[in-house]
Amino acid sequence: GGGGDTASTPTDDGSAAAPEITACIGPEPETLDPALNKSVDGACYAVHAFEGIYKFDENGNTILGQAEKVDVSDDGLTWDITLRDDIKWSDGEPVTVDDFIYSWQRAASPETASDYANLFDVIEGGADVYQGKADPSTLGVTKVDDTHMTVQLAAPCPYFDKLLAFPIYYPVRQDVVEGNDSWTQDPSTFIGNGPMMLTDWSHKESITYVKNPYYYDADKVTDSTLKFILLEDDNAKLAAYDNGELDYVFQLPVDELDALKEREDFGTINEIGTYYLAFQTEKEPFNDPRVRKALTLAIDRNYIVETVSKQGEVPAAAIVAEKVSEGDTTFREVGGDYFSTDPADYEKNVEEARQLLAEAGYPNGEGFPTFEYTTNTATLHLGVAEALQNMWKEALGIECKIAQQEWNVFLATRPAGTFEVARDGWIADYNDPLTFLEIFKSDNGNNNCHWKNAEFDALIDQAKAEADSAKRFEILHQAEDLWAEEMPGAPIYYYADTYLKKPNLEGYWDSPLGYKFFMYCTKTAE
Amino acid sequence: MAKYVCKRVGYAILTIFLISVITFTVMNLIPGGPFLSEKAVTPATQAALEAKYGLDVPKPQQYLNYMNGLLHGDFGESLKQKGRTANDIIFSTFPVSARLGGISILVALVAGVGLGSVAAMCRGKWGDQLIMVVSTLGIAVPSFVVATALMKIFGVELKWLPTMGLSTPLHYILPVFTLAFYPMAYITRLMRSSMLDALNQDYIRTARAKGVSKFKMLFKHALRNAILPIITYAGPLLAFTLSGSFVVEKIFNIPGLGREFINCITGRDYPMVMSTTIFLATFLVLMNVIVDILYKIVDPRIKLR
Amino acid sequence: MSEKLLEVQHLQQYFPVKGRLFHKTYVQAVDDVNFHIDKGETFGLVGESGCGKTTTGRTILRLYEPTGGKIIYKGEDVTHVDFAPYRKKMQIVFQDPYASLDARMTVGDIVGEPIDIHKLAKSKQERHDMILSLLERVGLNSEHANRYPHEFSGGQRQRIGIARALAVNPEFIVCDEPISALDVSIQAQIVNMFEDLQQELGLTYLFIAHDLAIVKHISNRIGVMYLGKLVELAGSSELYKNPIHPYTRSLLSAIPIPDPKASRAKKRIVLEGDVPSPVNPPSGCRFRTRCPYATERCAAEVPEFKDYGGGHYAACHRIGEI
Amino acid sequence: MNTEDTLLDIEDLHVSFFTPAGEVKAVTSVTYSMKYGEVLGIVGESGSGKSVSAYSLMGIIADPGKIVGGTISFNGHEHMEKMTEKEFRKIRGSEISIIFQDPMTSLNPVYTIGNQLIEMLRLHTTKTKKECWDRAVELLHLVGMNEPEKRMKQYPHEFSGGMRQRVMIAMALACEPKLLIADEPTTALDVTIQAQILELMVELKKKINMSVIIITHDLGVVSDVCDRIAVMYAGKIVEIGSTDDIFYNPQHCYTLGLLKSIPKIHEDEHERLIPIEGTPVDLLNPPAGCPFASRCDKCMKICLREMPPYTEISEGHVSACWLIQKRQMEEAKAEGGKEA
Amino acid sequence: MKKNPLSLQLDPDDFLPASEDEKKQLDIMRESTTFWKDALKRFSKNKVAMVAAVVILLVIICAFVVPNFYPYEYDQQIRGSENLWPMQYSEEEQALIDSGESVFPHIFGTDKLGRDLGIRVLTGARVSLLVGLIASALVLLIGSIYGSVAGYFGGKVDLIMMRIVDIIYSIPDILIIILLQVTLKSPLQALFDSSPIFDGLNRVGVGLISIFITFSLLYWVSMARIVRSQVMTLKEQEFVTAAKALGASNGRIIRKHLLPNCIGTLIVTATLQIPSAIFTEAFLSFLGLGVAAPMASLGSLASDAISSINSFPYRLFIPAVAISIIILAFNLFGDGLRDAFDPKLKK
Ligand SMILES: Nc1ncnc2c1ncn2[C@@H]1O[C@H](COP(=O)(O)OP(=O)(O)OP(=O)(O)O)[C@@H](O)[C@H]1O
Ligand SMILES: Nc1ncnc2c1ncn2[C@@H]1O[C@H](COP(=O)(O)OP(=O)(O)OP(=O)(O)O)[C@@H](O)[C@H]1O
Ligand SMILES: [Mg+2]
Ligand SMILES: [Mg+2]
Repeated sequence: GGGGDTASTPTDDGSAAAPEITACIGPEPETLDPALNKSVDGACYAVHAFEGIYKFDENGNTILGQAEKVDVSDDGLTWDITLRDDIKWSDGEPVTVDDFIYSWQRAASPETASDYANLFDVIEGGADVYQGKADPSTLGVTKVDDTHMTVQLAAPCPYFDKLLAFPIYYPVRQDVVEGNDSWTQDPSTFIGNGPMMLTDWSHKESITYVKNPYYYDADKVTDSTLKFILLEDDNAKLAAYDNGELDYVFQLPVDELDALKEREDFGTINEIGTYYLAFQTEKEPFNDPRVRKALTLAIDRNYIVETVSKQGEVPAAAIVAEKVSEGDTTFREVGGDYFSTDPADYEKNVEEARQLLAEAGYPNGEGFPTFEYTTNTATLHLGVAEALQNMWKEALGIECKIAQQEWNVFLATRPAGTFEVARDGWIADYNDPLTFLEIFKSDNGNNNCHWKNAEFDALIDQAKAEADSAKRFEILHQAEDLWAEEMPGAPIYYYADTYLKKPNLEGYWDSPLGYKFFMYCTKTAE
Repeated sequence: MAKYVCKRVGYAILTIFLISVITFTVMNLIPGGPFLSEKAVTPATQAALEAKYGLDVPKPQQYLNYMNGLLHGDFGESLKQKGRTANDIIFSTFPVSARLGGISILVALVAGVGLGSVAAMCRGKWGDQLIMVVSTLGIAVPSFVVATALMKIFGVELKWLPTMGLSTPLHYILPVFTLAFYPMAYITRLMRSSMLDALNQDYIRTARAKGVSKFKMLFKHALRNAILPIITYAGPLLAFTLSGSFVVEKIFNIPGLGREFINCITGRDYPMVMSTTIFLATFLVLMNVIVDILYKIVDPRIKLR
Repeated sequence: MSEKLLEVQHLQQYFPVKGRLFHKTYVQAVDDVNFHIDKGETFGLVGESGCGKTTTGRTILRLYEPTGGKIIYKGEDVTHVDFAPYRKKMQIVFQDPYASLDARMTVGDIVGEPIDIHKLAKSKQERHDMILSLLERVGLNSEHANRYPHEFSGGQRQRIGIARALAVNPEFIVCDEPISALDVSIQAQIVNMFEDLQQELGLTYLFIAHDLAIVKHISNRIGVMYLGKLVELAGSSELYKNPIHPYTRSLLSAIPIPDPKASRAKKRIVLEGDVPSPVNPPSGCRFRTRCPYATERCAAEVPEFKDYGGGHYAACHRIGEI
Repeated sequence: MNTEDTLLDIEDLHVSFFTPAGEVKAVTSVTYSMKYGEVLGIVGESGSGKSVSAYSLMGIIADPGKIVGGTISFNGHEHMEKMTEKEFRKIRGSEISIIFQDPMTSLNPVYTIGNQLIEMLRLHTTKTKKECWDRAVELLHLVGMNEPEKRMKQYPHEFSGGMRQRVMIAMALACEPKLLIADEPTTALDVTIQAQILELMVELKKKINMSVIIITHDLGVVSDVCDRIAVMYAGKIVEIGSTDDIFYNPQHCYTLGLLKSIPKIHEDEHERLIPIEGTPVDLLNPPAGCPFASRCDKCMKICLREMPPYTEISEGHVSACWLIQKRQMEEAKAEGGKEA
Repeated sequence: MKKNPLSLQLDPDDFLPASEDEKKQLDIMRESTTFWKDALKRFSKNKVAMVAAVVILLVIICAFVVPNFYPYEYDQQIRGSENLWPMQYSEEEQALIDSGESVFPHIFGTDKLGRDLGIRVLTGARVSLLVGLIASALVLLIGSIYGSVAGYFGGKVDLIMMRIVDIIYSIPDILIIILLQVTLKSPLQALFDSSPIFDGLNRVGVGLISIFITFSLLYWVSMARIVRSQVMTLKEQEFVTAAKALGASNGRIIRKHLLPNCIGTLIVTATLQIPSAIFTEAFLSFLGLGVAAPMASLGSLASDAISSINSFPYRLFIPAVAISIIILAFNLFGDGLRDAFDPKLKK
């Protein structure tokens, strides 16, 4: 460009010069509506187009986003939020407190039917709202003035800032959203307050973003057009990347990883998530903790991680994932492992497992019924299943059959409890141990192990009400100890994911929740 | 003819009605549901969703509601792709699949008919044997292997061809080849055998006695008589191919109906399952009617009954 | 006169064909045909291709359900009764010996099929013996039983067809152009065989052919058909010497004579035009469109099929005038 | 032989089919010639090589078949047996035409009559489409088709057998060929239509003065249209001569048997037919001697061993039968005896 | 015309009448062969088909006999031997070899869990062959019976039967397969466990049986269509009328006359059905209906290997080649059979 370009808008100017960035972080999302989103890739699209009170920085920490200032009361129950005064929607309208309140009420309302509406139960009245017992207007959020609001929590929530950075807490625009289910479909109604804005959504092909010129930090935002290619097939992704059609590709074919790991453009994201096996604890013989423990101990996690899953996962010896933080350190660091995952100790674990099994009445696996290991049909899970099958047979002398189920059938099977042992996993909604432990509460819908323990339930409730952070963590550790004692599920590994990124793409980062940030990327000529 | 078409349409409507009933029943019998995900939904949300999409009424009522909408041209709203209607999805994806499928069928027909005729012409010679081996391979190698191998060779290794989307004519080459390979092979085999039959007929001898050239004999006199089995095969094939192939669309990232069809079933997107099934069934039945009429056009001896 | 074995009265066979919209039309393949066949005699049926000879034969055997008229066998009306028992008494020999034999069955099985169907043999051995004796009867030998039809010549195939028909010990056989597909040098063999069998077994034939020379040779009486109707019926030499229907006359004159001098001397009556469609036959006399003697009356009235003396029947308005 | 008015000369023609089962010697040592304007009848039973010998004149023998010996010259073309497909194509339809046995299947069912007639014209003439159309209509008229304009647009299945055969004839005559081969032109038709077609052919032959080969196994058909008749048996011509020679002075036992087996329609009293007993020979393993020997009631020892030589009985009447030899020998003996 | 001069060396004895016996000698028919013998003879002359037959025999031996003697098990995970290329040895194995012991080579390499691909391909071929043959046979059986009944009776019967075919054709098969997957397995297992009568079936495995049931329910329709159209033309033929005239029942006509005459079409369609059965099996296994892991079929080996095509192309290549060989052999064999069974091609 030359001096005469002054008349053109920043976007025009930018897109003309900067090369397009193409990335694939997943297939077609179900929706781009931040309130309805339930997938990690969907959240990625949301963090580019929207911004909450808080946002994530390069290190995965929450920093202030749309807010200028947030004050928390001493009892941790009242959050006082002041918005920035230079925040605008992508059509130039200012973002106000009303927008936030409307959006939260909308997201919490059962009418909207958001899967994550339960994240509002930390706010006073939130639980009643999403259960349809109270009107959304009763949600404990009050407007003070146009840039100022207070949030009343039901119980102290040390991780509320993290929730506020979660897509369901992002603001949407009442005038385009209300009464229009398809507002996300059209760039002219898909108005966000994030660093970028949508220019095109070609279903099953691509989602295209460009810089939002009204974003307060627009100067730093990339001038490149950001095109998310919606590829489904792992091989196709890799081919497109190697072909030069993609600059970034997330989730690589597992079986190619050995070769890909050697490459310079290879990267790993360690996520806050745990891959575990759910035992149907109501069924014989899995109602016996000794059996569950024996099966858990007989698993050679290092083998699975190194030869089957290969993405750089970490062998897991507890349910709460490795990266969950506890103050400045991590929850895992404090709590420690419940058994050793050192390859050298595997034999010892197996020995213990045999003993436990014998105690449970199945010496050398004799008399142990042939059981079914249920998994959904995917190469990775099948590989894990086959490895487990072999391990249990070799280590404990027990037979298991692998039952593969179609995805949706599998989804129905686990909560229904019509299985014996099933593959399971949990990715954190927010960076706190509660997200993992809560699912094992008796009445939790995600308690696929159908494990019922009053003591555990009580501990969780207690932790939820505890304002003091240190005490709260202690209670949570107690709960996890109890969990490990009973071992309703067998942790296998903490999730990790892999990607390839072209070396000339700079400024990319990701967070442990799996969010990927491209808005500050620059692409230099190769 | 008019009567014939009326009759066929009548049966078609009946068939489609039965298909819709059975599909609805089976769809509701199988486990899983549209709102299931790895994270369990709360009962309140579940109820809200069901109410929103009209799944809270008894099943027969749901069916009636759906059919009522259908009669008014409304295929319903997708449960999975938030904010999109089935009409929207079908009518935006079908043209993509149809274009790709149409080109593929054309390629398959032209190549298959040509190769099959040539093979019949030089029956027993090496040309024939080569064509037969290639066509058997076409039947033996599944499309996912063909697609992946092509993508690897021409996309990744040689970098000659793009591997995703359909934005330029160049983009069409790999998916078209993948889609056309199997039907081409099948048509080649069919064509060869029916061509052999046709070439044995007396009127071919007449044509030879007239002094007609080999080319004209094959492609004017024999072809039109030999093409009937191909038309029979091509009818349903056309319906299936135009409506998209899951494998090819997934591998080459083509936003077609084939993917929608499979995805809506695995996602239990009930209105979409019903809509795509009814759409495809209609298409299929229509194709069969067209095939029968084509028969008559190709072979004037055939009477439509 | 000897007893009547079979009689057909006003036999009618219409095949539905789809016409234009909502309008059913019929092929009037056989229309109002009357004749009877005496026990032990051979009744010849001649006529142009497509005039309904085969249909008549097959309708008598109830291979088509007659749409009208009566079939009386040995005095019993068998038009609508269960025909299964009569299949043992009435049989058929087909025109095309190859097409009528299942190419994938051995000759033994083909001849044995009626034995199996009607359970005529009590044991395997008996079945085998029966098959062999049948083959012998038609001039084939036991070695032929294991072969397949394609290994035989036309004449031999026709013999197989005859053996199959004889397997049930029938009284009456419809011979539907049994020699038309055969070579001239073989035709005489088969005709002789039919005659021999008739003498040995006392069979009655309905002998269909379009070759008048052969029909005259084998038949006692002959019926001439034209477009679904019987136009003339008489004793065979009477018919040859004294044809009274114009169609019969032209038919007789058209027979090529294997004698150059005679054929040079002969005057052919060459008919104009082609046989009209049986879907909408001409009004009145069906032959009038090709008849050199047709008058207005022929178009208006259907000529009656009546006796002109000595069992010589004909249907023409102008008999006596021409 | 006078070459000037000789249209066709076939010398020692051999045609074989090389089938998986072995070599089928369909035509062995066929020799005959034809003059311009002559009508030759070829009779003989089914499978005796009548069609194959005629097809070889046009180079349209079906696939495993080949001319394995002999020469053919026709209308100034020498060595037709060595012609390429391309050269043949020019002759087919224009100089030699053929009418096939089965009119039901010989017309292409999916094209109109007009289309097929015009194709023939366009292949061998330089006429425009319009001219071709007119000529085709004229041809249909010539073969006695009513409403030829309308017929042009109809399909073969809408025609009766006789009409189709007339179309075939029209097509064959389209380019006024020198030689018309009629391969059993009336076998599939019934007598009254057969009479029409034969009448038509004789008439047309006179009109455009062409030579005709009529192939049939019906002696009745040849008796009134042919000038000369060749009798074939098992791939060989066993007797050839003028029509009167064949009918009134037959020499070969097969010819005799054929004539005898036909029912005499004039005779009143019922006489038993006299068939030729036995079955035709298998051309895969033809016998060494006379092929008819096994069916011949006058069979002699030599007949089983050796093929009889061709003997000329009178001008143009040639036959191959050991009986002739025997008779001549006996005559010679008698004469010799007399002399002695 | 040439004429032979009368040779004077003729022996008068030659002109004596020949005896009947002498004549008879000429009259011998070709050696007596039965239809089957004849077909066999023709088949054995067809070189391509014979090669195909030998290949099929070899494949069957490889799939059913060789695994019993193979030094590895299909589910044997050899630690340390993961991801070996064909004929490659792991370090441990190399050490063993160096120390003088013999180690059976991994002819086709190993997979990611260290299982020998050679034995997996062999057992996979067994599954695929079983599925391909039995499923095709079932499809053949059901399709031909259904199609011939519809085609033979025609009219209303045909109309209704063909509408049913249309319906089966149009209803998404995945729906039905999922339904079968969830409903079939446990009742079948319970049934098989209930009585020793089902021992044989139990050995085949619930998975395979449910595959066969699926095929019997869903995949016979195109076969039915083909047979129907064939029967519709056949039933007009004279020999069918002949059988009717003899008093043959409809069932007999279908069984004895119509179906045997479709044999060429049936063979060809059935051989074409084999590849689709093999791939459908892989697809069904993917939906959870089929042989249970760690057992594999060629189809599932191939489709699993797709994800590692860059690193381990041989894993895709080997089963794909195996499938191609099997299918090629069966098709060429089928073509040969069709030709051999067709009496019209005799000449
Ligand atoms: N099943 C049928 N359906 C409809 N029309 C038929 C049927 N069978 C015969 N016809 C028609 O009935 C008429 C008489 O046919 P039929 O076969 O009886 O004649 P035909 O005298 O035996 O002739 P040919 O000498 O050719 O055997 C013909 O026009 C024929 O087309
Ligand atoms: N395509 C072929 N393949 C093998 N043999 C053949 C072929 N065509 C003809 N023949 C054989 O050649 C011989 C002569 O056949 P041709 O057709 O000339 O007989 P024809 O005298 O015309 O008999 P018809 O009166 O039946 O027409 C027969 O024995 C036949 O079997
Ligand atoms: Mg008839
Ligand atoms: Mg012939």
